[in-house]
Amino acid sequence: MTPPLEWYLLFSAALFTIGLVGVLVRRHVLVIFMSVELMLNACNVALVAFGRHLDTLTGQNFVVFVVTVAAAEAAVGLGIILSLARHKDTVDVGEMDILKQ
Amino acid sequence: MYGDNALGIPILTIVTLLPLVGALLVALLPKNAANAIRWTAIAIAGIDMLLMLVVLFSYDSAGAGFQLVDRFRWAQGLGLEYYLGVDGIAVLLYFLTSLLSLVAVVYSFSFVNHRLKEYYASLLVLETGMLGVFVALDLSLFYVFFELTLIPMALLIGVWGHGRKLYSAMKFFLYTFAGSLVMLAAIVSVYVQASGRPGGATLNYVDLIQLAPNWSYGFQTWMFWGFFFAFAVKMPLFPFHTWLPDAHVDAPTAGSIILAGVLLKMGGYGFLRWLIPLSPEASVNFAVVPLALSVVAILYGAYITLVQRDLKKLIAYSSVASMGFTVLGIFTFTQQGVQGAILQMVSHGLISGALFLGVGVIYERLHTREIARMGGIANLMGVFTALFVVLSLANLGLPGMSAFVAEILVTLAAFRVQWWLAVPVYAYIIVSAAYMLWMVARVFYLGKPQEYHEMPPMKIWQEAVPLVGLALLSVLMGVWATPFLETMEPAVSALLDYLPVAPDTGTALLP
Amino acid sequence: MELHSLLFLAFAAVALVAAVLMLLSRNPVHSVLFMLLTFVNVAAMFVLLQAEFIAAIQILVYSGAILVLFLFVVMLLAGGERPLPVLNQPLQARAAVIVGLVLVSELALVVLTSTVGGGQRGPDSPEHIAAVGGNIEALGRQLYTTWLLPFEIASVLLLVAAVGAIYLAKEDL
Amino acid sequence: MPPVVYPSVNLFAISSIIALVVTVLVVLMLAVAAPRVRGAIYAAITLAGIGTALALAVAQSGSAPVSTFSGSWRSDTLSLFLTFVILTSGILAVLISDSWLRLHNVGQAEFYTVLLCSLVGMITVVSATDLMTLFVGIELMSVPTYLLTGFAKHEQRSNEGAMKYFLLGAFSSAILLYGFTWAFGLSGSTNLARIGEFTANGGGEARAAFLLAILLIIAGLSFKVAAVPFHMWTPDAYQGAPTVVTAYMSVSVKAAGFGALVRLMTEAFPGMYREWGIVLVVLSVLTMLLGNVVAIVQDDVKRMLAYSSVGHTGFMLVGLAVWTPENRLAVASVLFYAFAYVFANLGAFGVLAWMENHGGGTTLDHMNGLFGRAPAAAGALSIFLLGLMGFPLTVGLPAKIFLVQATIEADYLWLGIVLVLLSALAAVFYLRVMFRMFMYEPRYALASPSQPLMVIGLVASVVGTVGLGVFFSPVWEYAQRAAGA
Amino acid sequence: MESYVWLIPLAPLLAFAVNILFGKRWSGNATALVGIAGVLVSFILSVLIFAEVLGAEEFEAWNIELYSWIVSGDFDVGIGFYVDQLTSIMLLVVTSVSLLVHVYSIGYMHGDPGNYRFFSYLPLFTFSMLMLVLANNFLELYVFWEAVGLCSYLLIGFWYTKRSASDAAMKAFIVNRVGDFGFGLGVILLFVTFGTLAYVPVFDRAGEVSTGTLTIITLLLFTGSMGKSAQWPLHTWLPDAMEGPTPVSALIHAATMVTAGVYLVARANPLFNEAAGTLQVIAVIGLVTALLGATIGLVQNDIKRVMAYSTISQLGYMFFALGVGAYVSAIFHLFTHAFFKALLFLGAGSVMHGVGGETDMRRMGGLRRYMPQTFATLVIGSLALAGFPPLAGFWSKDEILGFSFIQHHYWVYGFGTLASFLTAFYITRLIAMTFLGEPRFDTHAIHPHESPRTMTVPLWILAGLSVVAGFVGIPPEAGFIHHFLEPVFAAHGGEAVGEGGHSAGFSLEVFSLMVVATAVSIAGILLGLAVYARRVPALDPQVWAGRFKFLYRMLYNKYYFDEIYNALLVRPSRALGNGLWRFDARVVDGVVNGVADSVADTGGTLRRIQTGFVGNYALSIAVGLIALVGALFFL
Repeated sequence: MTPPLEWYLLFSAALFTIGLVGVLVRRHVLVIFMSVELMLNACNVALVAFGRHLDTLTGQNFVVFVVTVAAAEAAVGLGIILSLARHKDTVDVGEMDILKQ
Repeated sequence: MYGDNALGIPILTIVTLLPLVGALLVALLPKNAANAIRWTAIAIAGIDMLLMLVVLFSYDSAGAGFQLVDRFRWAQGLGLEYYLGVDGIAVLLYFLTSLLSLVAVVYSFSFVNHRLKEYYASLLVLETGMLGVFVALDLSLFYVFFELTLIPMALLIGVWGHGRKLYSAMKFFLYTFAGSLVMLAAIVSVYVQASGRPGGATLNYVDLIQLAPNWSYGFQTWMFWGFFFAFAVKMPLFPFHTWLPDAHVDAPTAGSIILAGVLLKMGGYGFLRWLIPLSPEASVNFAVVPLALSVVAILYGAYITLVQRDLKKLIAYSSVASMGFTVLGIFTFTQQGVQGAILQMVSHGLISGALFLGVGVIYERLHTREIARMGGIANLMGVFTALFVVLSLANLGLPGMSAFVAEILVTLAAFRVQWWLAVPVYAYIIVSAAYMLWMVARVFYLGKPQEYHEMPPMKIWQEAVPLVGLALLSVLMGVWATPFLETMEPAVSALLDYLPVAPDTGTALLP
Repeated sequence: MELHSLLFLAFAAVALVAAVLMLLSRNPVHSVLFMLLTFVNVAAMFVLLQAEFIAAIQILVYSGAILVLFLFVVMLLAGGERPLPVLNQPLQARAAVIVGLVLVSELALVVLTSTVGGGQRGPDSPEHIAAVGGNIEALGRQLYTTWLLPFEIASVLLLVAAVGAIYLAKEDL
Repeated sequence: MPPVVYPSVNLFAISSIIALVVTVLVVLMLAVAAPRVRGAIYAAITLAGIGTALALAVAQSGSAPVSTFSGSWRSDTLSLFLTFVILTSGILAVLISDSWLRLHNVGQAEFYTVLLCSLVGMITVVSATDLMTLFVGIELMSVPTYLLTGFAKHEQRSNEGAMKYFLLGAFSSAILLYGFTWAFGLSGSTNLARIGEFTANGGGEARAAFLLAILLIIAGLSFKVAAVPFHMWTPDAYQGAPTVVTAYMSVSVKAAGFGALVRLMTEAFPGMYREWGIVLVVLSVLTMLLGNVVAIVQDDVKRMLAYSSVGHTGFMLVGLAVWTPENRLAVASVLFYAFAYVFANLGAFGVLAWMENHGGGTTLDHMNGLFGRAPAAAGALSIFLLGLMGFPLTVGLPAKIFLVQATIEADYLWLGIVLVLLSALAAVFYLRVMFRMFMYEPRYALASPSQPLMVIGLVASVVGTVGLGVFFSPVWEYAQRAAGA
Repeated sequence: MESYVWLIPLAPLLAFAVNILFGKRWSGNATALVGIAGVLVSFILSVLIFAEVLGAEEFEAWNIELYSWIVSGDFDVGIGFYVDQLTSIMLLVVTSVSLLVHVYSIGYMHGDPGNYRFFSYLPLFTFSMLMLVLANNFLELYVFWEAVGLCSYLLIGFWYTKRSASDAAMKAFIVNRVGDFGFGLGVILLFVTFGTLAYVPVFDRAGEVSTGTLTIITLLLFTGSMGKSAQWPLHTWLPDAMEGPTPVSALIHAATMVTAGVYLVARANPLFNEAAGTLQVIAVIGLVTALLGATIGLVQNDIKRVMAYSTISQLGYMFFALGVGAYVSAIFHLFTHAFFKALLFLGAGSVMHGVGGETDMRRMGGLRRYMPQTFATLVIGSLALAGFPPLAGFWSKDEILGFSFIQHHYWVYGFGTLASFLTAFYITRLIAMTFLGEPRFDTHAIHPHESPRTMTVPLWILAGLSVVAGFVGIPPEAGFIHHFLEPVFAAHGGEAVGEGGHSAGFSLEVFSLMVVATAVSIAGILLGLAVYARRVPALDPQVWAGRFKFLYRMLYNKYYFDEIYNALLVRPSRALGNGLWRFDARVVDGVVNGVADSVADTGGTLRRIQTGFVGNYALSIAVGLIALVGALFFL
């Protein structure tokens, strides 16, 4: 049959971890956000794989909402980036440091 | 609603809450109506004092149990009550509170000119808090009143104080607040523990003392320590006393009067009213700790007092020693010890309150509290000197004044518990004589004030009358202590009967 | 069957490598492109899992909309032309790698040691889906019946995202 | 092809969010139809909307719990209690926001739209009994708060706060989602009760995996409620956001976040409470410690309150951490705390907003001598701070008492004592502000624009703080019922 | 009379109240007259009581309860009066001397601005002293024990602006407190032992208690006596107390208050009788003190200090009399001593009054010419002190020595006799240096004059009393006073007069002892006259001082007791206080502040985690995540 559920889950875990590390090591605001998308994608893979394994479409339904949420977040994120760009033309989160301590 | 209140009016509620109403009244007056504010405050405190006399006269000193009870449930379903009542332990302190508050309010009349409204409002709120502490018979209510005193006192120190007033105010607040929050945890434990009884949850004294003896020893242990810190800080018992000198030195005169006169007594009262009844077995077994600490406090306080150079600090540290007697007396669990302790509280309230007022008299004229910069006041203010010396003598435990009766009773009680406990304690009379007389000599007799300020005579109503009155009360208690002791006798007996101790030898269970 | 597994491995490998490259590439445009590669491979994986609709929206929404939006913003912002900021906190980088390694091993450990397939088997067997009319049909039915409420709420989410994003991005008001 | 079977739908159960969504539409249409509208018309509409929603929630409170939309939504006392909390914070937020919006010419329609949508999200969060609905609800709660944080779009700190909040929020959402994924995958269902059946015996052979799901969920939600070490966004976002927004989100997001935590932990994972309980104990101690300790060294009151809100999260976590199936007080104490916190914290930030509107600032220096300049404001702020401190006669005291009571019920007395001691520590920074107001000399004068709604809001908060401090027992009984449901 | 006893203390108390409240505004001698009136009432009543006690066939002691003072559990103490023979004698002594001192003070204090205070404190003292002797329980006794101490404090420090007076007052009070420390504990132990503090039941049951307990009780009580009666080692305050006005020294520090210790032991004789060990201690201490006082008195130059050491020494006599069980003799000596020592002090006051306040005998001399009356009375007093027959001192002192000898306390007798010799010598020295020889002061600046009548009349009265007071004790051990006091001491099985296997009255043994005593006294006087009046070169005091330099230094510096106490007690106490204070600030408060600071420091450190960099924030989340997930393996 198809590859076992565990394979998918391991793949999902790896993808999730890569995304997570991406958030930690990158300073470009968009790359960070893409890393988050990567994490969401990892979830999607797991959701679909679980659903497939358990013969339920609930996982796929969940993915639909995840994608919707991702779209909404993207819109909001870009809105915030643009409004920030008015003050500081940068995509470097390292330069966003007037708020600290 | 008003249980066995003989008067038919909620007199305790009125007396307790009147100052709070007064505070609101004062707050409503226009800011620049200085005299109106002052007179309103005096009127409120005075009326309260008069009503207090009604309380005193309608109190049956031979009667046992709580009198003049006001009681209703204020939190439906939770078992919390609004429950006021006085017994022999409380009534004298209750009276003392209103007396000293009146003294403080009257004293402030011409000496406080800055932010009057807030000042008098604070004083009056403080009075309500203190009064409430002594009559609240529900732990929840007690806690509310207990905490209510913190803010006005901190304000009094912080706004109208001197020196490092903010530090002192903060220290006072936090130190006592931390102690009472631990007590809060203990109160909640009581509540949880008591909620299992058939009648539903309760926090009122009368019900709790039915329950407490059956509590496990472990729980009583927790009760003991939970309450202990709050009251030990308030007392203040060594080694939790360091907020006291700071607070005193930096507080305005009226604040010091209240602080020394009443606030400290809330700790001793708390021991008697709550800590011991709620942990009868544990109190007896752990009594050795407060006993030891109090002996240390007495000598330690006395020796430190010996070398103080600041007049206020001197009296403040001497309070540490004096209050040590209270703790010592209480934890002997003998009739003499407990009665002596209560008497010591009242007596110390009168004496130290008056002494701090006396310091205020000096400070208003010399603008210093340093003993080295005083001197020769006897030449300028004879009557004041006489009064102050009398009070100093009272403070050092001269027979014929109130403190002596208290101290001899406590020492006797300590002796009965363990003779070697009494020996170092009694040595206090030597050291206390040394520091008080040293102070009297330096401040009043020898030398001249460094910068010769004008020394206007005492203001009659603000300074002289309170001093005379407090000194006379102290003398009265000193030469005829029986009525005072009889008033507290039923309550103290009831408390001791309640405890698992031998009537004569108290905590003699000690090794 | 063997083919399935082989394909899975291939897709997975490419996706992961692309993801890592996305992280490593200095140029944000390159990052976006590597991201695209990952997404496409994940989409292919969805097809393997017989989730055709999901594969489709993976391509359409993620690759078609979101990533294009990113590209647009990358181009729009002047900062995009500057050399990409480099993480100048070696400690942070090292910690990130360690965290990543620890996390992935923890997750792997859970996956490998725990029984993960023991859930309730649902009604949507392949036969059932086929009976309803295929993946999209079945999904749509559920989405508009069982998941009606979250679906409506998601619409509010999109609305507020749109309103808010417009407000923030708008030059002035 | 089988016919489509529609689920039974009880619209009354979701009537509160319907009212809010309708209000959103009215606001948006008004904005389109009459772009020049000024004054408090939007505030009035919004208040009417939230008021209607609140009335509808009250109307439901008498009836038995209703589960609807295929079990993805439940209207019971727990959800209704939190709905009250959330809507109350919404009303107060509108009241205190009005003058800021008008003074700074912020888009009112957009602001209220976003605010209302976030309320919808929060109510969804506390009512959802299904992971999918819950996830969407959490996003609908979060996305508007990102937006609100950045709503002062001409202020860099607002943008920056929003950016950080957004990035980290999305990051933690992904973690949360991963947890949901596992919870779903292991049980085959997204329904909380169904998951609960799977974990009733401790998860069986999938125990480790279930634990993974639980821990991921805790991590994700800890971010929302700002628990250490997931709290890092809080000070920055709270400080960067417009003060009125901080006021709003500091209380409502927390309430909703705890609602989600309570639902998930007690309905989906009740059988594993020993495991998540101990985790929450650790988190709560860390949170209480860090929040209260770092708050001490802040010089900006807003930031200080942000850290203090971290501390309060710690306190509330204590309540949940000591949950056992028998301990009815645990959840009730959290609920009560959330309600208590609304008045005190929102009020405190409200006074800061009031001061900003008057040309003041939020640093400690700005507090100097406030009592002399504006006694009412200073008095109100004092009451709020005392409430946060847990002083008698304010709502903070019973709130803390119930938490401690819960710890004692669960034989976790030491945790209660830690809580109590850290409350004493917290008094340090609250007191410092009060001391500044009462004991220092003022630095500058305040302008005095008229802020009628703000005043109403603050007065309402004062009344709530003090009133609930004395007559807390009905609320507490309701909270206990909610916890028992 | 029983129902009028309360008037005795009340009258001076009223005088005190009137004077302290209104005296300041009065001019002239009004306050003095009020004081005298008060004391006179007491005196008359005392005489009446004495007469009644004397006249009764079988006098039963009056035990009058006034009111209940402290009632706490079984601790029930009242204020009341106890009147028996001992009391009535003490009343007589106190009121008579007090009355005379009051009269004397009119002249002596004339013109002093603090006049009204003086005439307030003096009645207050009289009141306290009367209450002390009238007390019917130990706590009441203790109270007025301290009250007389207070009056002593006030009067020593009467000229409070003088540093030395102020210090002396403080010293008196504090040293007395040391004694009271023991006394108080003794009272407490008494109560714990007997369950009551009233005299009657305590004395009745004294025999039922173990000797050990009684020894401790009596030792503690005796500590109080040591303080009040200036016995070694608590004697240092009395010489300093001479800073007070001289009438005060006469009344308080010679005649009445300092004898309270003797009174205490005599009063509690049923207890002391059961504690032989204590009696020995008392005897030793008394003897040491007698010698100590007498030796130091030899070399002092201040006229009042000489008398002060003389008082210490004479008190020592009384104590060793008590120690050997001669209670009556002790009281007899107390009785006679009161008169002649008061006389000596008042005489000294008169001298000082005459020479403008000078007290240093080296700047006197030849005053005999200027103040003959003072000289005459002082000589009578001195002879009485020196034990010159047949003056009062002779009878009482001789009786003590004789009793010691007959009771085979030979060492007591020996040292007592030595002290007696020294006494005769130093008092002669005092007279010689003051009145004889040539004036050593500046006769141009100072014009000595005789004192006014108000002062000389009391002197003469006292001189008369000094002559006749001894006759109440004749014949030895069988005189009037012995029979009078017998019930007090015999009732409780003490070594009563006439018992103990020797005959009372003028036996041969007694008579020979008298001869020896007279010889010793005369020898002392003659030696004194030789050295200081005749100035026999071989006996030149300076030469002898040079020869026994060390001894002289020791005596001159009063055996360095003040210095030793300073080094061993006073300074260490202050050092301890300072140390504890530092400890309080650094450690006790330091912990409090340290906790606060460390919390703030921790906060300062932790806030730095908040870098503002999103990556760090995310890392925090990630670390939290892996920690949580890692935790699952341990759950």
